[in-house]
Amino acid sequence: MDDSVFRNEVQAFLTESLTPEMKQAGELMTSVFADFDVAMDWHKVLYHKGWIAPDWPQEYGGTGWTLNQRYIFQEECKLANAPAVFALGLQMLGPMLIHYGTQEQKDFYLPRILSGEDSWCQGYSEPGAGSDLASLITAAVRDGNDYIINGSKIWTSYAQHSNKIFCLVRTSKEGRPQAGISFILVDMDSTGLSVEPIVGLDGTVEQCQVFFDDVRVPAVNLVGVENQGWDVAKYLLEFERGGHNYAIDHKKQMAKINRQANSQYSSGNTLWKDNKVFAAKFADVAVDALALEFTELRVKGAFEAGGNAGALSSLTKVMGTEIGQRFNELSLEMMGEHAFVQQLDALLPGCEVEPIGPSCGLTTMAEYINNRAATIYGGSAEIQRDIIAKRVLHL
Amino acid sequence: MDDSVFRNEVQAFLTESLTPEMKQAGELMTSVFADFDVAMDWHKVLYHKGWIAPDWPQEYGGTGWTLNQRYIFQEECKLANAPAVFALGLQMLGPMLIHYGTQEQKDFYLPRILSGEDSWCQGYSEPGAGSDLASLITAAVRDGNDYIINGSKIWTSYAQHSNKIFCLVRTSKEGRPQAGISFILVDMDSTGLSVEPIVGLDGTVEQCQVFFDDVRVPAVNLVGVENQGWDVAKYLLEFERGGHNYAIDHKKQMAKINRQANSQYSSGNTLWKDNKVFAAKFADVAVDALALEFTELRVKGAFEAGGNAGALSSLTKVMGTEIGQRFNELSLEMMGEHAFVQQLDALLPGCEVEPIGPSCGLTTMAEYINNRAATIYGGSAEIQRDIIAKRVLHL
Amino acid sequence: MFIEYSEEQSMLRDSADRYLRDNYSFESRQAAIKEVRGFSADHWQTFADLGWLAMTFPEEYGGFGGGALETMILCEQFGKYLVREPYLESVVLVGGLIEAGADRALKEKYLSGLIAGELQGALAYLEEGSVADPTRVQATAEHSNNGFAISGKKTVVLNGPEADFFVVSARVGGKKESARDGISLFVIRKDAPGLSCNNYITYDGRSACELQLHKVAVDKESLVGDLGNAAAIAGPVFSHGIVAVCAEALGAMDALLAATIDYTKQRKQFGQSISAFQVLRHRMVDMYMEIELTRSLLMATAWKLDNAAPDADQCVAALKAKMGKAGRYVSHNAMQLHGGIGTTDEFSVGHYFKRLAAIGVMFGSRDSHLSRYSKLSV
Amino acid sequence: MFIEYSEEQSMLRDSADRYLRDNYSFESRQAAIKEVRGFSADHWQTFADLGWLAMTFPEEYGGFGGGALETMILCEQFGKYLVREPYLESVVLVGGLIEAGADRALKEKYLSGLIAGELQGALAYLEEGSVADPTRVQATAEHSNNGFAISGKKTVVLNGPEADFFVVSARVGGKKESARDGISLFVIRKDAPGLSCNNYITYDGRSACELQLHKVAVDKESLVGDLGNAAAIAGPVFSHGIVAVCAEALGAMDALLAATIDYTKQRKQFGQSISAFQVLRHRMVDMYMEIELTRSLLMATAWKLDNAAPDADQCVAALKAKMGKAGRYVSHNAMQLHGGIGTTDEFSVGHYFKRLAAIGVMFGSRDSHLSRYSKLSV
Repeated sequence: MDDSVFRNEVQAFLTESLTPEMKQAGELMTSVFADFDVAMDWHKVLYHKGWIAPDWPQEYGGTGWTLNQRYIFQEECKLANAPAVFALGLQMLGPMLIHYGTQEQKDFYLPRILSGEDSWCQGYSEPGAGSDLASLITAAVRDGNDYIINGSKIWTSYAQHSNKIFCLVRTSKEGRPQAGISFILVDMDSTGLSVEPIVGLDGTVEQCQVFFDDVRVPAVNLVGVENQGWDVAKYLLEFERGGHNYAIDHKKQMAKINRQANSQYSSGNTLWKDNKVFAAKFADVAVDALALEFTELRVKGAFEAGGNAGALSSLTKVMGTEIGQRFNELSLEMMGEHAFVQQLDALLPGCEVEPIGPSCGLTTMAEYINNRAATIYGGSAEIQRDIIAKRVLHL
Repeated sequence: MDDSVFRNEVQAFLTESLTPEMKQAGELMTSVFADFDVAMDWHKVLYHKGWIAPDWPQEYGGTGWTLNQRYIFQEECKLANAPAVFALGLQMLGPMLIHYGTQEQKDFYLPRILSGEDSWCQGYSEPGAGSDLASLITAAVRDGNDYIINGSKIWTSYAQHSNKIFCLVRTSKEGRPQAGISFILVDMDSTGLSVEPIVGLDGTVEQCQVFFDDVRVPAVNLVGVENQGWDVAKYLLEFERGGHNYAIDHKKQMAKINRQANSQYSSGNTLWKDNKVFAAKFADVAVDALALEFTELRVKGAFEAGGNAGALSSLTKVMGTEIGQRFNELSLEMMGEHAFVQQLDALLPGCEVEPIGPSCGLTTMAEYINNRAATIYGGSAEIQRDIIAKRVLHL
Repeated sequence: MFIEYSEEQSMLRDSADRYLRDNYSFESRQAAIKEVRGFSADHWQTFADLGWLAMTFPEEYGGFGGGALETMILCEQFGKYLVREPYLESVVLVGGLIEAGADRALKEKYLSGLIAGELQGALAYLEEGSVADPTRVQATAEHSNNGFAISGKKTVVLNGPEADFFVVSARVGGKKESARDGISLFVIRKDAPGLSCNNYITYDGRSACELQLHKVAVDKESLVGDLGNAAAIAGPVFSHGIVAVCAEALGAMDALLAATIDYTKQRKQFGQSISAFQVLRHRMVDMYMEIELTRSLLMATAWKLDNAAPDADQCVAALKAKMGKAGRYVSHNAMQLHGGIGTTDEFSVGHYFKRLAAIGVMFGSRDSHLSRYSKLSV
Repeated sequence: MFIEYSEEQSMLRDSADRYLRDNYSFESRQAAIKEVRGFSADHWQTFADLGWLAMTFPEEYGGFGGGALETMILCEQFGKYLVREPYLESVVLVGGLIEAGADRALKEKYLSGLIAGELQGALAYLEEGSVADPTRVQATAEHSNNGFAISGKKTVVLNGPEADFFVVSARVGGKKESARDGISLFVIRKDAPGLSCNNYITYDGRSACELQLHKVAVDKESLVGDLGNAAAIAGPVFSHGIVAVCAEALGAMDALLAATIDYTKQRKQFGQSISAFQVLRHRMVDMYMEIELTRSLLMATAWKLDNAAPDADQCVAALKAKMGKAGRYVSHNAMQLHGGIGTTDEFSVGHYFKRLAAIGVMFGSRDSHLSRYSKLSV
């Protein structure tokens, strides 16, 4: 199918299927996460359409689209303000189970991920193990047909909304730190498991700490081989890095900035769009965003040609997040004091609260604050540069 | 004396004493060095006036001026386009001899530095020992009443114009690398000493490599204690860092940029001075330069109050050089292709050669190129940051 | 020129530091934010008792006759301890305007109350669509019998919910909505008929409101400054305000750098303190350098304002521009080097971050001050 | 879309790489610069023999019908080996203009000579006071019997000293010296009466001249493009020129990064390779990222030009802006990481540095292209 025909088809579907509330939820996103409940409604719409897992192999429920089509789909969803689907199950656990899971695990979990029956969160980081994951200490000790888990996981996104968690746990203290780690699946309603919300700087809760106090998990929940969870985790991390199209995020950011620049005034009663200094700064970032967009296409091209685009994936993570942050800064400069208003109830989709101040600035400060984490999570900007130095430049 | 009265006095002296050729030599400087011969003429004028060594104690030939007066003197000289006096003897060796030298050394060398009879160059760096001076290997071996020196020194500025060189040499291989280094004075016309010019990227020679092949030097030329030359060198390096007023250089750069911005056009037939984007970039650097100027005043204030301003000295070196480089970049952007002209003979004071292209751009490219070295010599920007991390932030 | 503090100034700094260290812990601040909107009346009363609120007012009205240097000294400590009490809004801005422009009766009426900590003021000058441009005024003051009737809408009135009275800008002449001339300032009591507030909190833990004015009647004596010439008094007061927020930013940046040094020394990764990583060390050095450059500019600017130096305005513009860059660099990197913990509400780093984000755009963005610096430099 | 080279394109790249690696060492280049101004006739003849000079011309004039992608492939290699031969000046710009605008007779007269390596051309369009603005033209072309008389002064005519003929811009109408309309281009032989050159060398090892024209007579057939409408043909040719210099810059940046990696691995300080210092490692990573972003933009832009994509012009502006930033970052840091040795004439690093400095301002500064990008994006 011609790409433009496909794009039309996607647009038609979006026009028809996205409710005002869903679009509002997309518009009001202040981080990579949308309102959980509305996003889940959207998840179900996509599920029924058969479009929930474009990145999966078709035999497991994927769409069979080309890379280009998947990109178009993502782009159109984002620009139509579809709320982001909470995607750890779809984007991380699913591909991993397809690669490492037993037939039973695939048969049981994959359909539940597709339908939205299970929402998965991720238990990797620990208070003492952030970028240095290999030093994790949360331990799973074998006891008959179970493991007993003790310890805690932190920075677990939307744990409060999830019914399952996939975890890295220590099953052995021998050998290199990486050698004794296993990958395991846990029910959130297990006895001894508790969730403590972490309030973010914008006043909302997206992250949690998860505590394990003698949590008993059946041994069949292990994925892959015991003590070889590190390979599973690495597979997932690479998937996480390569999978995101930052250029699409940037387009949404630029569209928003253009709306602001067409309604707000800088000093001297000049619309921001006519402020030459601002225009130069905006163009500077926009040019980097354009260069990154073409780089993402190169990555995709290399991937499609069967090559490994690993190196460029670290690059797109670093540049993608840093460019996004620069857009946030421009937006804050433009909204000025109007971005000070903290009105959390006006950020909930479906709310009846009248926003105070210009509506185009409602999310500005929260986005600016929340997006600082983009260069921290998923391998900090410093770690990514270390990786590039070592693996690409062989330094 | 009131500072403004003093300033008037300095200005009157400069108006009266600077010949057109001297001012031309100042105007045509493309690095920290001026044409040697013309600068030496100016040296002699200052010597006869008694103003050649404002930083020295009065008893040794200094002027007795306050720190503020010395600053005013430097500023007025620079803004009047006086050529820079070749100052390694005055600024580095002199203070060091006053501190560490024997009475005989002081009596003999200091007057000759003041009069300009001796021109001193500096033998510190070696091909294998740049920022890591302690690893130098040029050796001085005692032989009766002499030392015999073998090895080579590099980045020796104006060695081709100097009749003396002060060197760090290895006199012992025992203990820590720093422990076996001595400080010694050498005649440039010694047998076995040879000078090889290093052509710079602008096509001129400012640096040399100096070779020592069994060079015999009287043992009385040692300064300080044998094997304790490291302390002498450190004293000098700190003097070098603290002694420079970058804010004055920046003022000269800004004046030049303003002249360019008032005569050259950016696209759309706009004078550069009316180009808002350029103005914003220029102001950005100018603000940093202003902040640095006040920081240099703080350093001076702390120094006058008897405190140690060591930390801020590394800061002023890093920021002073980096700000200077940013001005060079702006200047190059403004002159564009007109800066391509390489016309070395037009850069010689007193030449009769008509410059090609706008005269305000004659030095632009050479300044841009040459000033890149400012963050390399005298302790690179990276080394300075290491120093600040360690000594100031205690990291 | 401006290097040494006088003995009184050193005492002021030390006493502020001591009081806040003992009584204004981060934990107590956060608890207070949850309890009461805007600020703590107890702290404010103590500030008054310690004489801080009187510091910059003339002696004839009960003040101590200090200037920008005293403001700088106090606000630097406020920044260091994340003080959220409205010293800027009530004392520097509203107090400053009344002192500069009100007639004697109005001064006597309000200044003593401000100094005693009994009255709170708020400045209402920002309007919709504009960023920190005090000349973009659409609110109007129409002459009516024996005074004026004021109508319009003001956004982002900091400290508005706690204020007993407002100083409001309105246009008495000049058709253009962004003309510099024709703007006046008026004192309006919170309970004036026709005035209504839409209160909210701000991301940096303070309070503000939108102010609606519908034919609010004020008498002639409520005029602050000459009719139609608010700029004459607002300019110097805003300069003073910029010194205040930049000093606050400096204190915040000092606190962030200290916290970052501590944290990176303690935090272990890959078997060593992360402060051992050269990239992080140099990042902290760059933070340090940005802070010191800002400090120099701040000290010089405060001194120049107090001594009416000819280049004082230029320095004010330079200072705000420099602070914008430094504040962003320092706060971003403090958060980056803290990693996840810095993004949480329970840790102080993010709250300094948010305050620096706010200060960065207050009184105009970095670019607008660079542009002003250019114009003043010609 | 633009990822894969065709077989022919891969061959072109490989053959250029191989020839230059074997015959264009840095040492031989430096020796040649000392011997002969401008460029080496032997190399140029070989370029012609290898078909490089014919690559982008139409087949009917003896070319191979290639486009921006072929220019990109060649120029990237030229940049990598610091080739100073005037491919840009003579082939891309002058050849491109003649092909785009000259009548058939003129094309036949000049294109075959350019392709054969027998003729050299130079574009004379820059004038005093202006930076890379081709519309700032004060030179005039007055109608005279059967043709034009051209007068004026052109600065920075690259390759001018070696040129057999010039393409000169002059104003035939429009009073304003910076109007876009009213500019024409003319072919003028070097030996035309009234033309004089003031030759000089440039910092990046090439030659250039100032051109004085005093009532230089040209016939009507010397006109390139429509009268008064040089912009119509110059625009696309300059876009092609920007691809050429940016490809050259990319090759130079690749070479600088490779040299820097090598050097920092070999150079020991404080008992270890300086490549072990994390700050230097990350600096090289940032160089790498700037290079890769530029590469993506370059490939996309060349592809879009060849395919007449609607956003091609926008990409050209983005490319030149990005290259300006990347070139500066990479060259500055290559020199910084090499330390003293990088600042000397005998080492290649500084020569790449100088070439990147030149390319950075050619065809307009980074800011002018950002501004163009903004306008085209609306």
